[in-house]
Amino acid sequence: MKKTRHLQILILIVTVISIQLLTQATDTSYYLTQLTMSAYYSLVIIGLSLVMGYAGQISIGHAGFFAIGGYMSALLTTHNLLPYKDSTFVLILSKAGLLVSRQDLYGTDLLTVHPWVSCILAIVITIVIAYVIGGPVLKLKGHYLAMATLGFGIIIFRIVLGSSIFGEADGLSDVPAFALLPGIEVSGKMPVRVLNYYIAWTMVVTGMVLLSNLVNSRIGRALRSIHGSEDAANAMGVNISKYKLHTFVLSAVFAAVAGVMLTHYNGGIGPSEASVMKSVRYVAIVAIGGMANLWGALIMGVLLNFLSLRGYFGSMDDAIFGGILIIIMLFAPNGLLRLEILGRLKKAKPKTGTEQA
Amino acid sequence: MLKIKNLETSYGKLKVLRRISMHVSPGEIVTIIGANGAGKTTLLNTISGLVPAASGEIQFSKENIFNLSTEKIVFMGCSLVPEGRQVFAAMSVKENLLLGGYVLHKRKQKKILDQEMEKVFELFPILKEREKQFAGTLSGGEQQMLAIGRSLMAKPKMIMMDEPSMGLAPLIVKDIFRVVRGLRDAGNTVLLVEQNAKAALGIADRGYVLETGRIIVQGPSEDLLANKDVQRAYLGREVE
Amino acid sequence: MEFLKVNNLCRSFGGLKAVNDVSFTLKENTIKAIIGPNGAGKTTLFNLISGFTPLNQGEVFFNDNPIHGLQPYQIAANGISRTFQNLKLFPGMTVLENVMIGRHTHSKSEFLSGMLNLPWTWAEEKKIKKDSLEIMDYLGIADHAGTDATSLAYGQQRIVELARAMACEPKLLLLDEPAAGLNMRETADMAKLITRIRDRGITVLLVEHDMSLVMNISDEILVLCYGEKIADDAPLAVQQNDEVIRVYLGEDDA
Amino acid sequence: MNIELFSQYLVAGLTYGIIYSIVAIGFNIIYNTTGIINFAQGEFVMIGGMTAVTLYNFMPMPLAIAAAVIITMIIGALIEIVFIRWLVSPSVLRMIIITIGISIITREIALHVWDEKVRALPYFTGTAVTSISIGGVHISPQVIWVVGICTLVVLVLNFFFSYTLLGKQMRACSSNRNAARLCGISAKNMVTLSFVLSAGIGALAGCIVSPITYVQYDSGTGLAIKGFTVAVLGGLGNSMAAVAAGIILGVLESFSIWIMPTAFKDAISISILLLILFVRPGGIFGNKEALSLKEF
Repeated sequence: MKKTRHLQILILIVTVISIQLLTQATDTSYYLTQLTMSAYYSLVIIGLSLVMGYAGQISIGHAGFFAIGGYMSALLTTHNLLPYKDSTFVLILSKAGLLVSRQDLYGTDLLTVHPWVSCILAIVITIVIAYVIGGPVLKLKGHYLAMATLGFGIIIFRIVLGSSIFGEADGLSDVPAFALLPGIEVSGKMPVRVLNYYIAWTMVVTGMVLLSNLVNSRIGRALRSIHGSEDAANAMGVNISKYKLHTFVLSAVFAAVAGVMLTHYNGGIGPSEASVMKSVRYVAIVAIGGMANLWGALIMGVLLNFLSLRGYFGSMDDAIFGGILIIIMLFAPNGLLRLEILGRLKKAKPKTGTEQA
Repeated sequence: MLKIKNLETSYGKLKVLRRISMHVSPGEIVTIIGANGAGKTTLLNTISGLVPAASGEIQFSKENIFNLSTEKIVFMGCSLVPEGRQVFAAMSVKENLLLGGYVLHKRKQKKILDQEMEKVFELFPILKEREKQFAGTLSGGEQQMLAIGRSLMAKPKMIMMDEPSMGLAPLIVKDIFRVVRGLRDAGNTVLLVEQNAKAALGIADRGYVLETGRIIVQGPSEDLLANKDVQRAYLGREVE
Repeated sequence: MEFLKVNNLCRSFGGLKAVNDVSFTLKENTIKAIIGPNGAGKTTLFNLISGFTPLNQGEVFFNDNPIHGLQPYQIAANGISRTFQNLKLFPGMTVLENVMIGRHTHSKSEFLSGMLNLPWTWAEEKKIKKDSLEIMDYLGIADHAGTDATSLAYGQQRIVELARAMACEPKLLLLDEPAAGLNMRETADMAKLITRIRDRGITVLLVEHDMSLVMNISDEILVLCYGEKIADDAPLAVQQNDEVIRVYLGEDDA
Repeated sequence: MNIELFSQYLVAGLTYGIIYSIVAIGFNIIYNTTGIINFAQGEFVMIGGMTAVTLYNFMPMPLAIAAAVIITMIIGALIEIVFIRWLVSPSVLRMIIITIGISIITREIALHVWDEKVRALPYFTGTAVTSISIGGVHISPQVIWVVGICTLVVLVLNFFFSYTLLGKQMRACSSNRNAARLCGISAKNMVTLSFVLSAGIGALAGCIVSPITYVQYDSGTGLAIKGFTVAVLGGLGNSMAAVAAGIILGVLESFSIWIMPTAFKDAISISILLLILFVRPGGIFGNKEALSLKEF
């Protein structure tokens, strides 16, 4: 078990590097931009896969967490604090070295929060919101849970769309680059394209290591037991509400981190990132990947996002995701990339699949 | 009336019924007894088409009903009083009976429908009293009577009952069993599934003992009542 | 000190009193059976004790600690483990994994240590596996360790559920109809198994229909009827109790 | 507080509230017979409205509306037959995802058929500025149409479910599907019928409300959420309570404009939804005991 896990991660790393080398060799490095973006979206998806596939809870509001991360970071790093520079609060922040001065596109002086600070704040806020929302929401089941998470997503969407502070329909732009370390900055500028490809994929690899460790641990086993039978898990001493909540918060953090990084990479964020369609898209990809299948979710996440970002689906983008959702749920509710199916094919021994929730 | 040969049913990988063969002749009460989880309910549900069978043969009045839809089987005259009564709780007693007679309604036998309704009220006067009451507000025994009455409304050739005594007070149980016997005396055919083996064998002509999906003993009721294994396992009696 | 003390438990659903003012005690290291006709409230009583159904009224003390009002997982952590009438194994998990869940209350690894795969969790996992295999060996199902639990035969699944409950190292084991759906041989085996479990120092409280099983192994029998206790005595005395004969066993006219 | 303004808000709230109730009743009909929450319910409203607007170019309005309702009913039946009918005991999660998928596809098809333009039927009587004064309150005649037709729909539905054999069959199916089958009732046909009915009701709502609210390819989602909120508020499956709940939500929403920017109007009703789900998932009129018997 452990060996296959290491091998899988190794294959992922090798693939990431070979793709970069391949694009370099074939002079198609413009693909890297979409691959970087897909990597960040995949972070949301593997997090959601944990919630849906392992803990067995649906969330149709994950774009909300992505947006909270992205918008908070964008807001803090673009909101000019110069007019308040004499207020004690701002002074303290500035003394503490949490603020940076820079100039915007038009050469106006800006005093904003340092990206690292904004990133951490964004994540903290996400954790708080996820706890507050997750507590009551996860007590719900079935349709109620789906509608509640959908409702949460719509509220976030309405707030970013309706508030002038979040730029309404235009969203926030002119988000500065995020220097993780001196010389390593998250930004969409041409010269750092390769670097950013690796930053994004390092995060994905890290995420995959963490999550695949988790699902193979005591906690992962407990989560699967909750999915199997909440009553029995409860009787075995598994604190189901706590585990569901922690899983939900963890996946919210994955989404928020992705939001923060992608916002800095793109230099901005718009309300469409918080839309219901985005949440549905994440759910679709997790379903296609096979619910309780991190690797399936990752592969499908990268593939479909890449195709979508490259514009292969044209104006049919949303329709294609909707169509995929229906077809998968009708004919292969366990996903396309189920290892069991592959194993079954190998054995060439047809069995009837049983329904799983 | 009913003839079953090598019937098998499974839920997923779990085989619930294994090679069941049995028959019911017109005008007799046949009972199936067995422990919880032996497959009794599954057997009745399979016959009435609620649960798909895996293999075997089921014939009802000389016609093949294997894996026919429940609706068709009911129309052919094979009725089931389901386990746990399952009356339409938010509908009145009369509406419940009316829906029970849906078969007759569909055949445009409005007159017979009214006659049957009268017969049911004769059989269970209490239902007439509660005609307009919601079925959900009836007591357990009354609900059981309503469930039986609802099945009778279709004027079935054979009526199957799944644990009609479940959860009822001893006195009511006696009433129910009296009704079942009365049905047979009026010329009906009854297939009765019971956990209350003693009472069931008391009124039945023949019986089958089901254990983990298999029929292990069968025969006339008196034989089964005298059978030591049956006594030990189902009649709660120590045999020296 | 009473091992388990149940005082005046009440629970109604709608207007129906499923459990009405039931009190009883359980001595350590004994087997007690709860019997009664269908719908007598046996399973409800079980669910009240194990925390699955909130009670309307009454108290439950385990080793003098109140456990009423606790969540099922807290009660499990207190040393009470249970099985279910309609098998609730975890589908898609192997027999070993099912039993390993039983070790949950005896291990500590949490989200962070799990994600980081810290070295001490390796040892813990190894220990969980070893302990689980030991219990499976004891119950004779170690051979099936790698099989999908829900694909086993019904009787085997019952034993897996038992193993899972045993893996919690309970002081009190609640068995909800352990012989339901078992044939006579399997039932006899189950009876032996339950006595062996008691001999290991685990107290057993069981709900059962099968009289042969109940009479043979229990030290005491509690009889319920329509939610009320009508007898609580040694098996022989219960068998001769007039009221029990009247409402449950039936007149012996032979 | 200005009494006249107050009344105007009240009337506006009432109008929207009644529309929400109609959508909620659509949810309830399908939920009762199948246990499925049809996430594509709002799309029926959109299709109804859009089809009627298109047909109005070729035929008189009553005919256009009737045709639109029938076409939507056929679409409802097709959706059920193609996507739902043949699934054997699907999980709730699977049904949620399938109906979400249907809603997306429907919306995208609508986008390709009708583009992004906002459309509306003309006012049934008078124009946008016509108004009838009742006790000093100016009411658009369309509001009276909405209230009147919706009341009629509720009454007809009530009659249908209480007094016709078909209605009783549907209620039997929702009460206990297997027991209904044991009476010889075809549960599958009842499910199809429930889709047809709720599609028809949704479409009718889309037609009569379009002069006031306009329709667009994506106006279904918003209405669906409101409708669901109302359905939950009234207690899922309880159509009579949905009417009361709808009016409550509509009025609340309408008055929320006083304290909140209009942009947050949706957020208000969704917050109410969340609150209700957290505090009283059985709905304000629902009964707790009944809810505990339902499987969620």
